Amino acid sequence: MARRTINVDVLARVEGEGALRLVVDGAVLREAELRIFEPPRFFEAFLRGRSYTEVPDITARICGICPVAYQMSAVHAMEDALGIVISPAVRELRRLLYCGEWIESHVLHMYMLHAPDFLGYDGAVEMAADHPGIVQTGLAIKKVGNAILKLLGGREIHPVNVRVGGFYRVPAKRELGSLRDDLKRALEASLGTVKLVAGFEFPDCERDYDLVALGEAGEYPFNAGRVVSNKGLSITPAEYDAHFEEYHVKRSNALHSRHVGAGAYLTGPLARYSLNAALLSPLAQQAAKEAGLGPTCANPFRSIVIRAVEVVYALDEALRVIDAYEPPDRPYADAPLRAGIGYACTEAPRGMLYHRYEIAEDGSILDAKIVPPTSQNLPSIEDDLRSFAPGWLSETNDRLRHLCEQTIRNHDPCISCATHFLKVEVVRV
Amino acid sequence: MSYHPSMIGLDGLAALIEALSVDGFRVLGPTVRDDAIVYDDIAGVDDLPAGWTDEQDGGRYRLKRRDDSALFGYAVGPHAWKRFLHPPLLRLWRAEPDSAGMKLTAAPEPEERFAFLGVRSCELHAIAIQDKVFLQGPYVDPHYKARREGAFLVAVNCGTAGGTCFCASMNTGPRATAGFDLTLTEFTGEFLVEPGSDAGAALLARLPQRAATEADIERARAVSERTAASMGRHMQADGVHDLLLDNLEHKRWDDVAARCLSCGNCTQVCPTCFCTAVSDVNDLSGATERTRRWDSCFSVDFSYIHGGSVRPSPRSRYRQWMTHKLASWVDQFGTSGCVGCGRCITWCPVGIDITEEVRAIRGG
Amino acid sequence: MAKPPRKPKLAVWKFASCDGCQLSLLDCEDELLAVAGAVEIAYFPEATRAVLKGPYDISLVEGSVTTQHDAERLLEVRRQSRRLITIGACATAAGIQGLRNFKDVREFTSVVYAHPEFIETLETSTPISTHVEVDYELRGCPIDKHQLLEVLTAFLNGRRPNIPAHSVCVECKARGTVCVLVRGAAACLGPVTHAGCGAICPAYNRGCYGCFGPKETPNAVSLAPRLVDAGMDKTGLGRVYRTFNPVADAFKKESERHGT
Amino acid sequence: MVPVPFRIAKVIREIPGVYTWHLKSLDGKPFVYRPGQFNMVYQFGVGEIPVSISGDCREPDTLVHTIRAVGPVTNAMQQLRAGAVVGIRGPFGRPWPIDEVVGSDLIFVTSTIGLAPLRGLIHEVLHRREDFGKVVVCYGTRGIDDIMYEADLHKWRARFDMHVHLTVHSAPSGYRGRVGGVVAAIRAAQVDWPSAQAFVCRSETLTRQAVDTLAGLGVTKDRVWVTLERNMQCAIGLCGHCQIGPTFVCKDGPVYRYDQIEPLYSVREF
Ligand SMILES: Cc1cc2nc3c(=O)[nH]c(=O)nc-3n(C[C@H](O)[C@H](O)[C@H](O)COP(=O)(O)OP(=O)(O)OC[C@H]3O[C@@H](n4cnc5c(N)ncnc54)[C@H](O)[C@@H]3O)c2cc1C
Ligand code: SF4
Ligand code: SF4
Ligand code: SF4
Repeated sequence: MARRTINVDVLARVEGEGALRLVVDGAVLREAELRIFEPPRFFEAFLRGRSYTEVPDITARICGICPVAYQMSAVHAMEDALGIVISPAVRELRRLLYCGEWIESHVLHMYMLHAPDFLGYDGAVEMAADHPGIVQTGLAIKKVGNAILKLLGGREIHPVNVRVGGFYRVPAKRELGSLRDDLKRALEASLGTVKLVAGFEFPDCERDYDLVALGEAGEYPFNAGRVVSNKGLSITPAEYDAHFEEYHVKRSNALHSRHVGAGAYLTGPLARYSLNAALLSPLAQQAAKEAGLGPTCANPFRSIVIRAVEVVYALDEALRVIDAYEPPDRPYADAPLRAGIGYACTEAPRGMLYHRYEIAEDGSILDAKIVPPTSQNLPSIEDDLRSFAPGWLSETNDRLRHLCEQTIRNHDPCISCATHFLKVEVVRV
Repeated sequence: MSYHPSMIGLDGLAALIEALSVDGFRVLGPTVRDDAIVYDDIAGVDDLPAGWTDEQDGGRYRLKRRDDSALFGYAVGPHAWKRFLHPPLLRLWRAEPDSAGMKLTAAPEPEERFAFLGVRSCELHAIAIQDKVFLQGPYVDPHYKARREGAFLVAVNCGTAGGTCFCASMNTGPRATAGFDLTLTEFTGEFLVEPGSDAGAALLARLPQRAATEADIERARAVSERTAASMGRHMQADGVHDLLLDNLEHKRWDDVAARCLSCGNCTQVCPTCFCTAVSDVNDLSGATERTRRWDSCFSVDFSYIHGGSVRPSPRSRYRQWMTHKLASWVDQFGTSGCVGCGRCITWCPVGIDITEEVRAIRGG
Repeated sequence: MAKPPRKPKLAVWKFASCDGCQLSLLDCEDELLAVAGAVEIAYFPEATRAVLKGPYDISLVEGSVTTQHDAERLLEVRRQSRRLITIGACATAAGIQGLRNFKDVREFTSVVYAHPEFIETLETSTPISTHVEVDYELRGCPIDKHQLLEVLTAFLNGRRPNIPAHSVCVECKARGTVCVLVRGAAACLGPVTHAGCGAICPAYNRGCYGCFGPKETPNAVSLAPRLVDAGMDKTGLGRVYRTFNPVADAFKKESERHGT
Repeated sequence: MVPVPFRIAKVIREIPGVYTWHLKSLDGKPFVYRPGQFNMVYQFGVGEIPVSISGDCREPDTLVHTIRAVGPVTNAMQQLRAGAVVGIRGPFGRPWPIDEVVGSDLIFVTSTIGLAPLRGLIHEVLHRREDFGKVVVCYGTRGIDDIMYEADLHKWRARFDMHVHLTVHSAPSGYRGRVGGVVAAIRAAQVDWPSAQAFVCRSETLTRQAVDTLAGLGVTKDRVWVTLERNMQCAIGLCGHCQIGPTFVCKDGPVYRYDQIEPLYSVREF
């Protein structure tokens, strides 16, 4: 077979702009390079000198798909730095807000971005022509996730209600209650989603990942826990920098991240699930079982099933929070300003999101470090390509290209997030 | 016909709210929300702002505790009753393409009837002014009419004047004289109730009460007198019509334009401002819906005609607002457009004060 | 009304941005399929792999220009587009990444990247209108999805979009919110900020932070002392106007007035 | 108030960018109005704008509007063909004061599209021709391609009982008609100035110029009638947009006696 170069100039159905370059020499894969050409936006640099109060609003703008994740990591890091203890009600409301984001983001990914791969369409709109019911169900569940974000956050994208210490305004019990019926309906529908995606055909591709997620929190992780791995890691977020490092690859606007001494690692649904499956609600566990998921999962193509299970969980959890909700006396907690360093990891839909801030005495930011899940996952995504693509080299260019795209989409990479990040592309030489 | 005043207690007030809702009214009244006294649905006496008062000044409003538990011991807040009679957003009609070309369906009017509890004298005058605008000209606004008809008004004579009130100088208060079904004057734990309509008298007859004495009536009069004497602001209103129209190029307009944000807050809080804009929104199925929303003469598009706005400068827009309120309104509707409620002063973010602006123009 | 013979082609383009504005289109859960029915989605990588060749009837452009490559790509987008509509603060006023315009980008690069020499970027983040002619600018960080639908239907129907340029206060009052500035709860940019969001922030008990950019005839100078009364200091004033719409004229001037 | 659907029966292209519609109500009801009144004309899905009624009020089965394409709505309307349906609300506003001018000489002063609001009045005057003295129309346009209602003008010029002074600002050489401004055409009119009544329909600045010319000839301002234009949304005095001081152009106007409106006219941005 001749040398082939396959370029996917613009990776579709991922958030942000990247490209893939595969260089195939006869039956050998020479190169598998994911290039992120999303231009850099320098968040860490211009956060310097801003007030700590502005950080949740500013970092939200790193990503329109998971702004809540940025707000959550930011406020927890600030609270860590300032010694602010949030009330249990605020903790619960933050879980609820995150549920909204997981639902919205996972459903967007499953139905609009990922399912078309399995069902053989270019996109959800094309898919809707043949399967209107599927797309409508997806949109209906997604809408409920957005309804949580809108009620609690003020709007779906870049919510305005999150502040260090809690919220600007907390909802009345009655307001939250208004979501209940829609959540119940969506929960019902989400069980159908699990069945639907569990029925897709998955290539038999397992890898021995170094899976990293929050864990040991006594709850399926959103905002709390230690950083743990399936290889025995267990550290606090404050120790993150000692165990993980970012490095810069040529021609990439995205930084990559590696586990010191161990190399590539993976965060996200696969990791979250494999490390915390027992903490899912009974209903979600049941759904996982029926979908054929074991206690752990190492096939990235099956991540869509885990997302579906996590949506069941998020809807279930949202209902639990709403039913138990009592408004706190104060919408937020505060503490006197002091200089300090704060760390936080929270679980964005795509994986773990690390923030570290150094704050001066007057509350201005001296230094910021943000490591988004996609940066952490990039090396593993490239490794996926390197280990799976050789088995597909007999496929046509189109099919190969599509399979590779799908391999990338498995991880729902968010290139917008990752830039403070790189470039991607594919070639057959 | 003349009606007889009575005295009721808190139980009587509770019975009043109860009776109104039994009669099918949606009872709206003052309640505390977001650190202010706003008008909203009232289920009972407990929803009323017991023991609260407000401090008001240009661009400033603060809720404060009183040292008693008066229910109506504050002046008017950010909301005016117009938000119910003349809602900020109203669907008018929907047009859909059909075989004949298009089918138009008017949006239905609500069937609920309002009962307003705690309407101040200035507000009664404001409602009367909007009645003139919407009901008594050559054209009637059916939307206002549907909401206004059958509304039951329970007035309260103010026992406290706010820091920005000047109803006394506009002859619109503080004592309610007309346009209500019932009026209350609050003493501690007790109210003098005076009917102003047959419906009011009939409702009063259903409440636990005792006959009012001369002394009660005298006490109520004293409340109003005390309030009148403590007005936070004064407007020298005589001749203001000619004063403004003769001074359309006064330099004060430039001065106020430098401060004015042209944000439109004054027009939105004013209980008499009535301007609206319509907008058509089509959905992708081809249907169009027309809505009407409060507009403001402070926006550039308000006076847009082909080629540009008639009033592009904030100066001309402020001048339009004030001369309309205090002067051309008189020509249009036979009454001033200002009832001295002070809202435009309090709720102007930069505290521009209509009484002060008049004083400045008068001053030379 | 006669139906156009073919469906207009819609393209969605991305420059430096967070994707939030284009996501607004996918967030139109109730209307998305109707939109897809009314237009041909010809280029929208976030939603579909399918790519139709230009020219496009309507192009929605998100993001600001921060690289030479993007500046060139934008010229091509303009050539291919009958109507070009910018969506959001990045495309309209440089966005948060426009903060680089006031700093040394090389220094920025070295803060974020180990190998600044790998990064190709321009010194500035610039709005789309700096580079090409724009037919309509939709405000917001992010845009409001109802406004996006309004702009799309307006262009499809050949009418003027109904997007008022007055203050956020007008929406705030319609919503029945008690003014946070006057009641002393927060410093609020509502009086100088362009409406469109529905006055969300005051309804959530905080001041508007200006994400829709300046309104028509804004008077930030007069508002400034009131923001100070409400607790903002001079550097805070400088910063608040230099956030999501840093190069919008009135905001830029006001921020500079406070010495930032 | 909900618009009533009317069907466009005929479209006449008057001059480039100006078109006249003949409209029929879908339910066949006659449309009763008086010259000088206007309608709110609504194009489905596009917008609603005020437009004067330009037809003959004695033919209430046909509603006539002449529209100049200047912006989004009027441009979209220009695309409509016979058979399309538009919405009509109206008639609104005060008509020309025809009964008040009985017995006088009448002079009409207007240019280009300004003839549209006057056309119905001229028709009515001709129907009641014996009620009036001399009738003179002074009509100016930029060039010979801007002359509207040519058929009407032709008929009017043929009548012995009225004078039409048509003047164009510039014309190709060989043009046999009058060339020059409207002011000169007014001066050329032969009416009894001390008692004549004038109807002026031009832009606000040009109106002032015409009024001054008429005043110089002896037509006092209480005998000059004008129409005004302001933003209108409800057209029934409830939305506030069309105010000029005390007056609502939609219900107190659009026709005004000049002496009554002059003080408002002269204030900048009022
Ligand atoms: C009483 C009256 C009679 C008129 N008679 C005629 C006539 O016979 N023939 C004719 O060609 N024109 C007439 N006009 C002018 C006509 O209404 C405007 O040219 C038209 O509104 C322009 O709309 P547009 O969208 O095409 O353009 P633009 O001027 O760009 O207008 C944009 C938008 O602004 C608004 N707008 C602009 N002007 C007005 C206005 N005056 N009132 C309300 N909204 C406005 C509309 O919403 C319009 O869609 C009349 C105006 C008035 C007030
Ligand atoms: S102008 Fe001001 S004081 Fe007068 S009624 Fe309106 S809001 Fe009240
Ligand atoms: S809260 Fe802000 S937006 Fe609302 S009225 Fe007050 S100043 Fe305006
Ligand atoms: S209130 Fe201001 S900051 Fe908040 S969403 Fe609206 S425009 Fe943006």
